[in-house]
Amino acid sequence: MPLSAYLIVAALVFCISIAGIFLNRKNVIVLLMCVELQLLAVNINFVAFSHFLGDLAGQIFVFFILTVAAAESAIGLAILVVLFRNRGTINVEDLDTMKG
Amino acid sequence: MLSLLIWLPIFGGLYVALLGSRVAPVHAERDAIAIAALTFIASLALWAGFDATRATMQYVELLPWIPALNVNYHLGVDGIALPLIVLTTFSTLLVILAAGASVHGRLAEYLGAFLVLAGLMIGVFAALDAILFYVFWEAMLIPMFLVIGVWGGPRRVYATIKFFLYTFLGSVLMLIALLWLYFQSGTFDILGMQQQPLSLDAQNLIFWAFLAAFAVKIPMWPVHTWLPDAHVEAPTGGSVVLAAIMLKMGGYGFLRFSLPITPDACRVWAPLMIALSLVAIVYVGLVALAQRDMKKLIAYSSISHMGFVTLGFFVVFAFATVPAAAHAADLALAGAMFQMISHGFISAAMFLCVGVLYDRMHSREISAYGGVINPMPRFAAFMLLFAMANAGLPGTSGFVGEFMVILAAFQVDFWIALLAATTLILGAAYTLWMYKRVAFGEVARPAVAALKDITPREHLVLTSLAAVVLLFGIWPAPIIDTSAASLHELVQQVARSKIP
Amino acid sequence: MTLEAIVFLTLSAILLGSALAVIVLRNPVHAALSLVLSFFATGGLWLLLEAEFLALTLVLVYVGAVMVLFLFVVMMLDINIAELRAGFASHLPLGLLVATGMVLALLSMVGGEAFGPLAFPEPPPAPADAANTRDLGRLLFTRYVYPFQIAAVILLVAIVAAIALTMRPSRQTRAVKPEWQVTIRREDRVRLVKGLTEENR
Amino acid sequence: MLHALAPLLPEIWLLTAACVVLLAATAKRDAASLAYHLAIGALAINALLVVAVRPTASSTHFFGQFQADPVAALIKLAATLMFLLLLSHARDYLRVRRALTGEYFAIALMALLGIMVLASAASLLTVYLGLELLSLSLYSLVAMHRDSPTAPEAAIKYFILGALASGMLLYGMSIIYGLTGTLDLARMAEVVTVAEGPNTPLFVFGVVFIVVGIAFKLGIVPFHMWIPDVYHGAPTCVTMLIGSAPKLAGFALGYRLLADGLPELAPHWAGMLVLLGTASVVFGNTVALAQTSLKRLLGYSTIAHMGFLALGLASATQPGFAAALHYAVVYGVVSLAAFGVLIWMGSDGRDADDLTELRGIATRSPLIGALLVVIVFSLAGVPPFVGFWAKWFVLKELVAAEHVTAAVVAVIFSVVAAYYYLRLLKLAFFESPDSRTPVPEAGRVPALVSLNGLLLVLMGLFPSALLTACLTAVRA
Repeated sequence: MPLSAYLIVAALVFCISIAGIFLNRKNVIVLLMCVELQLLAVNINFVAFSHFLGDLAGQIFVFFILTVAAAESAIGLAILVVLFRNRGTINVEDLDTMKG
Repeated sequence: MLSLLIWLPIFGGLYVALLGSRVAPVHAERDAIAIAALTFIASLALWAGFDATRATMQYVELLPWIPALNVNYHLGVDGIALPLIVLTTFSTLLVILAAGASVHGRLAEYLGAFLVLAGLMIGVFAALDAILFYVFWEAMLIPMFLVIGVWGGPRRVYATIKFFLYTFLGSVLMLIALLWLYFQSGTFDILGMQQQPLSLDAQNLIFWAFLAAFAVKIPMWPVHTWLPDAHVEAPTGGSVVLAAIMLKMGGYGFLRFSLPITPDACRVWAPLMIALSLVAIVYVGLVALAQRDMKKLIAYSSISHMGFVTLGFFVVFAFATVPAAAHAADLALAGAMFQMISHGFISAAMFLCVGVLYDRMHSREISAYGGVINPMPRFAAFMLLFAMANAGLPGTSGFVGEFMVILAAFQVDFWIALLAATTLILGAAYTLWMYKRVAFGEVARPAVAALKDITPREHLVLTSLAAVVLLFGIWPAPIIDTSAASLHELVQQVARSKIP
Repeated sequence: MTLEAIVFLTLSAILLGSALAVIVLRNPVHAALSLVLSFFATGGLWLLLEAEFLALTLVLVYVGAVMVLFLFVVMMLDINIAELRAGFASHLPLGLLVATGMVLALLSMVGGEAFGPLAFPEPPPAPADAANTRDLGRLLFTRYVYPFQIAAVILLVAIVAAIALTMRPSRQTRAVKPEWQVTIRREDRVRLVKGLTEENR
Repeated sequence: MLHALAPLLPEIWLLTAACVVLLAATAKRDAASLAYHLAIGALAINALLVVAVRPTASSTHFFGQFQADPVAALIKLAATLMFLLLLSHARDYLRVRRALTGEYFAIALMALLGIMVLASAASLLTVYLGLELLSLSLYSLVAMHRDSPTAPEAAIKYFILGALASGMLLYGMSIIYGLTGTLDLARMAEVVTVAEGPNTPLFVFGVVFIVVGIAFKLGIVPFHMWIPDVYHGAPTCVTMLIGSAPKLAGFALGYRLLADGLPELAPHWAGMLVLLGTASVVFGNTVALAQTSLKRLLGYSTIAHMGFLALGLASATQPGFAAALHYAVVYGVVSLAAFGVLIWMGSDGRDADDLTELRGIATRSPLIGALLVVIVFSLAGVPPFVGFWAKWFVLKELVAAEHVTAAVVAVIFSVVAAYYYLRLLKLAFFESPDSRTPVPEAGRVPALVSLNGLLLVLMGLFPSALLTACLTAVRA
């Protein structure tokens, strides 16, 4: 398959994740999953480029993104737990609301 | 020498403000008077050592400030700046002397603010580096903002914020113009900027950016509306400094920046400027007639008088290129310059007079008074003198400047001169009418009857002002001679086109 | 159609379908499971791209650890699903609009000739003795040892933060803490309630 | 081997110190206090180390992953000094609120490490890792005050939007990587030699995502949504942290990616930054007018200030980058003082946040009054205080880069900004206080804030040192 096929799949996943963030503004846990999807799209890009460029640096980058993503979700979920304990819900007000 | 003049009052003021709150107000006052007097004496020494025959900058100090960006600590005075500096130190001394009676609470901070203000204003007049100039120009707003806001009248917050924002808006545009000029001329040196050739389009843009700063400051109609508010709400000292010095900065800016840097644009816009000046002189004079508040009346009268200054600046452009009329150009600029200094004394005196009354009666309404001459004969005599000077009576300094400008204007256009001359009538009308209502007539109220005449210190302040008003009215030569060479040089410079 | 193309299309379809499911499913548990599925599909795609090590890491480590953590948290927290979905419908038009716009923009960019077979020809298949894992490992511990260390620090921060945030130290004794007592404020103990009186009724 | 490690000495030291602080946090008695003192000591030594190994020219180490150059050294030094002040404030703030833990200091040191890694990043990989190290530490610091009613929500918002921004940035990075075939910033600059070519739209496409990522992290319009909520919700000592040193990281992010990696594409990214920067100045200053919460007000003012920083980057010249760097440093110092006053006013355990709490504060404490004058006029950019020089330098470079319109818009909205800044002074000076109790002026926080204020005055009167340092650093 040509490179562009992989890039198109990645771009679609990326768009789905952005749409998900727009759609699930109150649902933090799904937001976290959308972020994971977003990183997945980026990873597909990097792996595809790496393969077609014949350069392993892209795969190395993906390795680090995976590591960071794991750390990120650990912290995100920890914050979520704190929020839940604090308020009894994980429902946050819309992220783009401007209070004054 | 110039550095001393700038930093002595600034550090002295900070000292008074910081340490003054721990000691008795009397001590703070004593220290402040000492510092102001020293500054005044230093400025007199500066004048004594000044060579008035040369048009070049004197007492030049040049130290690198931000060498990497070509900004220097560059000071110097010529015949234009020097009289204004002496005016500044003189008015500051008077304000500090007069403060004790009128300010209740935080006297030390009040005196400190005025000393700092004085240093910054001297800095404005002495700076030869555009950025240094801008720093002093803006920094000056800070103490004035606090003076009006803390010690002012009931609507002080509105007035002081309006004052700050108006002048700030004007000056930021000037900053952009200065930066742009820097990239044309490669220097922040004001004298260097004056040599830079510029196309007419560029000159027009720069002219308007400068105008935004200076027209607000001086102030010209229609951007004058901050001034009556600021004057009315400011404490007496604030009004005095505003009228006597801050307004002159606008005029100084025209002389130092607008005229020499953008002469061609000035020529293009001179008719408009003359028109605006005439509106200020006539229309604002009429507005003054309708005022019931003494301070407001004097504020509008200030705007009207400053109209003469701008008229004098721009009337030049009608004939500066004709060699035969060069003498008239000299005359117009000298008249405007003299008017600035003279108005500094007279308006200061008028505001101090109102202050004297306000301290006793806590009212500025003209109608609240009447028959003041009976309990306060000496005060009334002083006020009469200043009122006449404000009206431009021959023999007082108020007459000289206006007369010179009108004389120069006659050589341009009869009608301009005639309109300008109406101010002699209008000025007499509003000032003397106010004086009549305040001083003469029956003693309408018991409060007026109970007024006490001026204290020795007030006496001293008013006497010294009366002395200079009369002195320069009869013998204006010291001021005119001091600035003649520099102004003549300026006329020469303005006459040359800078379009490459 | 080659076998590779069929595999690619199938995996891509699964990936996109499950990704869509993540954002539209009502139940977070189902969404998380869909996410797991999309990770599996991506792993497959990466195998096609000869990135064996990453494919395995994604499935074994990522799905095995991170997604389990996700599920754990989802199930631990007692989440009111209806409440969370409240804004979904109202955000749908805007979400769709943004998504369509982005899809068009992105596809016009990455789908073009610049990334086509001419600019990026298919590299020759790796030789049979190629070892993706060994090559990566070698790079990781030589050229990329500095990033590797930083990644370790990031993981350390994550551990410390997660523990510090969620661990509630059990109080061993019931003793009163004097320093808490002295810092107590009036607002902590007394709440002024405006009662109903004749004046404000 | 040791020789090769020398340029990394500050990083190695800081990491070691952070681990020691972490261990100290588990001590039986007085763990937090021990951790605090260790952290302060570590920072002081770190500052010395940064100075000791400061390079005069640029050099790369670790296979092109790490670069030592004067810009990085300047950022590291400034950030370290800011952290010294930050942690001192944080200790008092947290102790009063019974939220003092040793972990706070360990994670704060890791955040600083993140800034340092980012400052020295020489490849996309290290840019990303440094950024994440900083961001993850910040997210957890915001949430650290668990009992606060607002902090966890602020943390989650910060987290989601931050992660989204990272995703955007990464997508842009992946495109640029695909086009250039390298992660190395210097190599990338070599590969992208012409601004115009068949791949230009694709490069611009990648750059858009990168600029979006940078804009998110800086918090400029239209990617500013997190700023007000996070500033408001986070504990004041953490808001103070977010509002100061990380702005240096924001600059580093932009500088490394755009100036180091993609200098040839400057016409494209500079155009975007001019637009976003101007919009930020306009939006931030306008919305700040309507705020009643001090922290939100400072949040919106940050948006405007970061707009100025972006405008500095947008000049795309060496002096322009110097102006942006200078702005970041100055803004950090000013906002430290501003939040320092908030912490001071909240030293009785209440969070001072409503604007009305400033009412008449100058009579209750003349020192706070004087400091407010310095801070407010610094923020407003009125000389002779240091904020003026920061704005001046940026404007100067904007005019030099012929973005005169942007400069005019920026100064006009600085006047709008002056209005709400002056309102603070109006409350403090011209109104009478609600309570007559004097605010305590003795103690560590007042001393630190006063020192900070003095620094603002001195930096304003003698701006040359910092300006020259920024200029020479960028030119090296």
